[in-house]
Amino acid sequence: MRSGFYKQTIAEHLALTDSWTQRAWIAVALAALATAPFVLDTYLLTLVTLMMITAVGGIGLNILTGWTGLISLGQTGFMVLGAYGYAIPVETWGWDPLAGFLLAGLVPAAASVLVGIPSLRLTGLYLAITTLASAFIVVHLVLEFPGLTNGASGIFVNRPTVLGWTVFTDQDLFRLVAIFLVLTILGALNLRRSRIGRAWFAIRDKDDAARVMGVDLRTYKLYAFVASSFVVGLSGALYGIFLSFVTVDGFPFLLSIEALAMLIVGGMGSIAGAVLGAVFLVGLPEVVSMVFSAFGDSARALLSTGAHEVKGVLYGLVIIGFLRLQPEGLMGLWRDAQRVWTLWPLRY
Amino acid sequence: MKSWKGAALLAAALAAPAMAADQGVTDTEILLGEVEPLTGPPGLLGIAHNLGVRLALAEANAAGGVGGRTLKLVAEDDGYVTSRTIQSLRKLIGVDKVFALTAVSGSGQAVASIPVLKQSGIPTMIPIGPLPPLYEPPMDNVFVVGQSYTEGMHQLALFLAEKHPGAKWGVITQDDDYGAALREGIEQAKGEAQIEVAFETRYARGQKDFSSEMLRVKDAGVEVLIAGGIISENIAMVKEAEKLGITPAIATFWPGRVPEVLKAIGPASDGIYAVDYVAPIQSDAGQAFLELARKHLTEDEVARVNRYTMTGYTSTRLLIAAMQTCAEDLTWACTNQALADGPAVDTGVMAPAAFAGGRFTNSPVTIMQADYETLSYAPVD
Amino acid sequence: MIQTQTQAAGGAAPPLLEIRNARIVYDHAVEAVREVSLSVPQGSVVALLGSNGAGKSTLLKALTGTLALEDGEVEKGAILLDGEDLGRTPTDRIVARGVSLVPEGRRLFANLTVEDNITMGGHLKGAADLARLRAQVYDLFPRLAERRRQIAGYLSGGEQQMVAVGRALMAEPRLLALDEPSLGLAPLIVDQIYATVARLNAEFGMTILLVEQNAMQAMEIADTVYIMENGRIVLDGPAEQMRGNLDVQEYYLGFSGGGERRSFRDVKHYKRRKRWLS
Amino acid sequence: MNYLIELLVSGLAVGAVYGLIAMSFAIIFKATGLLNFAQGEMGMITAYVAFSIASATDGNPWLTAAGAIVFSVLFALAVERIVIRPMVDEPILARIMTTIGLAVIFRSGTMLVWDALPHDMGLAAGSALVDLGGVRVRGAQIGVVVALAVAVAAMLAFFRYSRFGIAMRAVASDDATARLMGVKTARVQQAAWGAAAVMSGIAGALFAIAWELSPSLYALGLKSFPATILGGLDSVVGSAFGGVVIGITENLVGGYLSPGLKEVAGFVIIIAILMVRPYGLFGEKRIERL
Repeated sequence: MRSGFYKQTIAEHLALTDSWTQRAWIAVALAALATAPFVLDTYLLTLVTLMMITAVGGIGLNILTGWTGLISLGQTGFMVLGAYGYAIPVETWGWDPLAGFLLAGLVPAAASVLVGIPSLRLTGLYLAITTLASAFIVVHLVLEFPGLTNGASGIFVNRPTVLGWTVFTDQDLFRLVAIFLVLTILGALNLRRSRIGRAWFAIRDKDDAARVMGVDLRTYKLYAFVASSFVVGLSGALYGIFLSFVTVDGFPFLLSIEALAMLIVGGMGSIAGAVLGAVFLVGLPEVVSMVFSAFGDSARALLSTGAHEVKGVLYGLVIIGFLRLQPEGLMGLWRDAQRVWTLWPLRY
Repeated sequence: MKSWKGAALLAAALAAPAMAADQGVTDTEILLGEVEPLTGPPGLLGIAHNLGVRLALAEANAAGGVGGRTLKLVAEDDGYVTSRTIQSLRKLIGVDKVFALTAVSGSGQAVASIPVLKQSGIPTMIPIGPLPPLYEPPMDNVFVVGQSYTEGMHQLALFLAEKHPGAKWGVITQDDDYGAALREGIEQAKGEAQIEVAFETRYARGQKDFSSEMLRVKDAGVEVLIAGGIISENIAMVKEAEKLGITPAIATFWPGRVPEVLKAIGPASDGIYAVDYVAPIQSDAGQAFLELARKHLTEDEVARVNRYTMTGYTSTRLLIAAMQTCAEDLTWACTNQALADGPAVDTGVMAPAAFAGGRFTNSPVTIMQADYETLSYAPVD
Repeated sequence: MIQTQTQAAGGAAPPLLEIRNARIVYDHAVEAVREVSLSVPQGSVVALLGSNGAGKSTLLKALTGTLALEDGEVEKGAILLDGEDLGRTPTDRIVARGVSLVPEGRRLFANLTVEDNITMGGHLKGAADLARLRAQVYDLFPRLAERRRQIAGYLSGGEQQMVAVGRALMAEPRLLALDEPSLGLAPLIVDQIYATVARLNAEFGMTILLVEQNAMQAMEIADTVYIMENGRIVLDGPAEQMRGNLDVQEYYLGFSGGGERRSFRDVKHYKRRKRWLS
Repeated sequence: MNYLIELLVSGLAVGAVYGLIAMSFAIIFKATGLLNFAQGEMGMITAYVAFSIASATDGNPWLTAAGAIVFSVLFALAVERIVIRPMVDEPILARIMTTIGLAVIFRSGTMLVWDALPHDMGLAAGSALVDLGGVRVRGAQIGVVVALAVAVAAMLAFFRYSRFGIAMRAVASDDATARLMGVKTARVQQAAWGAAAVMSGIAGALFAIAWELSPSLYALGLKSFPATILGGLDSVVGSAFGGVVIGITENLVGGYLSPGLKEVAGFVIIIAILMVRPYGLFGEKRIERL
């Protein structure tokens, strides 16, 4: 009887998917993405769009935190760079949106080299600290150069025309974001099974051992940081398009924390976990609102006397609850469920 | 402003299918919606505003509602986060299917919402953060109640220039669109009066310590200080001035014109100037307003009434008046038209407000001065 | 010095430390020690020998109550101090009851001074005792007195081992357990350390539990020797007798005269003892 | 000249606030290896409790101080016991995220219990103006500088002479071995949380008196963080120094250079410091020789 789900050959490791069931799930997910624009109302469509944008950012952070074991608190900063990296060339200079998307990745990637070179030689929390600092400095720089960034007034962003396809309706935007999400997932999966990806895992699990195996820690950490920032930058650009307006106010520092919370809730180190985490955290305020309005007028009356803060408390409790009770996150829950399903009524 | 073209196009393309004009209206009810920061420090503004809207609705419902239908409100909290504003808007329009919007959060949030508002065509009141992009060029369905920060600052600056001729000015503003609007107002005033700015600076939003700024104010010998903060920042600046022993004429702006600020500053708040387009609570009109509030709100809620309650109340009264005009044909088109053309509504707490064919009430402002004794503001003569 | 309470005469007294049929597992799954029994009588020197990974350190962790930190657990059997099961007694209580460990690799507080390191050893002692005990440790290791203000991390290996032993003595242990005290030290230093240990036993009657890979040295001062392999005790007996044992000679003491070290299992005269009889 | 002195004095006062909170970060980090991202929030809550006590006692400064300190310790011990300690075996990221979760709860909770309005603390002695040879300061500003000095002296003495202080350093260096010496690491961690709560609570309350009390007070935690890095994450006394340096730098930058740069000055400093001295000015470089 099999006791767990192990990969036994290199070929299995290199394969993009594990099994037919997994392929079936992917097919279902793709089908769902394709039909969603026809089925969902604008509100749900927007909600799912936002979840997908957040998931792109989450996958980006997952490359750094989940795979390489480095903590970043600079998500906000790189998203801002990505958003402006897109908005300035496309809206101010009139460049093609494709070039904008490329810059939205390249600008944060370049910035991550600047931040990464001095800070990646240090272990532990130091990257968290320098990225935290860089997030604040980026916001400051945006405000300091109004000639380029329009300062605090921000830049309006139109929905783009990509390769002749004009993204116009909410349905179009949904499709655009879905394409980016699928591309990001594919890209990330491919990175994971490459030499670089294996080196990242080695660094995360035992950096001394990785060093002995010939992995140059600083270089590979830098690769992870650059790759992560590129993807996070893309999510920033998508977020800017979603908001139709790019300002530093649109990217509060809280996003950095939410991004980490997302990985934890979803399950560290797994792409599906990052996606699930995004779905969960973006959906949470909506669900709480629904619960509140289910209580009808009495709850609505409470709104004016500050009970809205209950939501904030709830949000914190969910994060702590997951950390305490389900450290593997939603993916862990899913795997447990799977195991029970396969093995029941046996325990092992 | 080239980006506007696209947005306009978008609106044109989508206006047609969005004409399910009487959504939110049943035989017995009319559902209204708003997005507000109800949590976090900005909740000070959002909650007070929400009370004003509910006051107007309660008053209208007590008088029989609109065409016999009861008015109900769905308030969404965005916590002052722009993405959630947009999210909430789509929910209100798409899921709750409200008939009209009574507010779209703060100024930055409202500006970012323009494409969504234009796309849907829903009648929308903007009683908070009246920035010019919201009414220039005017949109069919977006109605801005109040006065722009720029014009308010312009009037305040002209007043101070006349009152303190030849004085040295200091200007401290926030590094965002609000601060930019204030700076523009001063620029405008400079063209009409003699203003000499001896010290000017911007601070980062959320800054708490203003000691170096105020030292520079002192060093520059500033006699007229524009404290362009919102709430905490103004408190910090005035207390710092008190500490340094300088007594310039200090002018603040309406977002922070709440009695709590005076209380938090202490006696040094006596005599600071403020500008606003709604009446102080202690005025006769203000007291009458409180009386009305006591009738429809709980005691707890009355304690949270401030100037935002008045603006929220006035703008909702305008909306209700328009809806009453259209009671027989409660559609967006009719309501938008009625709002634009309707007669002025006089709530007592603001100058009679009307859009007169436009999309902006352009309400006149009053200069007032704080009295610490009574924790109140009174118009200057 | 370092006062050792003597048991009341009569012989019926239980050994100071007794391990009975202990089975220790990590993570509820990995068995590190199985069915080990061992006895350390009052005033004796007991050596526990075995190669890397035999389970010796695990046993010491169980003795000092630090097993739980690594998700380990004494699943079966008991560890008895003065005939009393230690069970889940927290480490500080065990220290208070007279067990001190000199951990493997010394584990000094590298950023603290020598004196602070030594003071830490007497953490559970009163202020008056502390001064007296420190004086006694410096008496035993005059070198440390000279270096008391130095940062421990910068001492030589031998000096660090002295600090580690001195630190353990500060708790006035009845049972001093040393985990690989000779590891990575020059032979001359090892001799000194062993001389000190022998002296502690001879002069002060301190009971010693010596865990070593370096069998030769340990057997010289030990009264009783246990040999552990793969989590089991495979051989035990009085030291003189063990020194004469051909297997031990061949395997540990290097008398076999050729080839690489072999596992004890492969040794010709290997005898499996039925430990449950003891 | 007077301008410079005044800049330095106000820089010192605000720097002392940063310093006290930075010391709180450092002492918890030292004893438990954990960065408590809810430290600023805990200081804010203590300030609010002090406000409530002051309102109830007509601004009696002694009762307020005593009550706030007792509260801060009990609160910290409860948080440590209920939320932090059960996570002791989890990876460091999970533990840090727990404190972030706590911070979110505390922020909302503060507004739930009190309100979103700014308040005056109502302690006359604290907001009274004192003339120090031409430079006017508020009582609470003197108070916070004195508090920092006392805290530094107490910490120096504690770590050098107190056996418990030495034990705390030992736990920081190698907690498993410290346990072998009979140290109860749980108690050391409690002590660290308690001390941190008192220091950040004093900072929060005095800041609230001299400046203002509002639910955005928690941001002081974020502002103090660079100070901890500057001084060295594990250096409690160094963090105090870091706080003063950052407070004064901010004021000098604001006073002579661009005021806009003032708010990020601290973060620019930490990036610079990390490049040159990754362990901070006073942090203990790990000794890796055996």
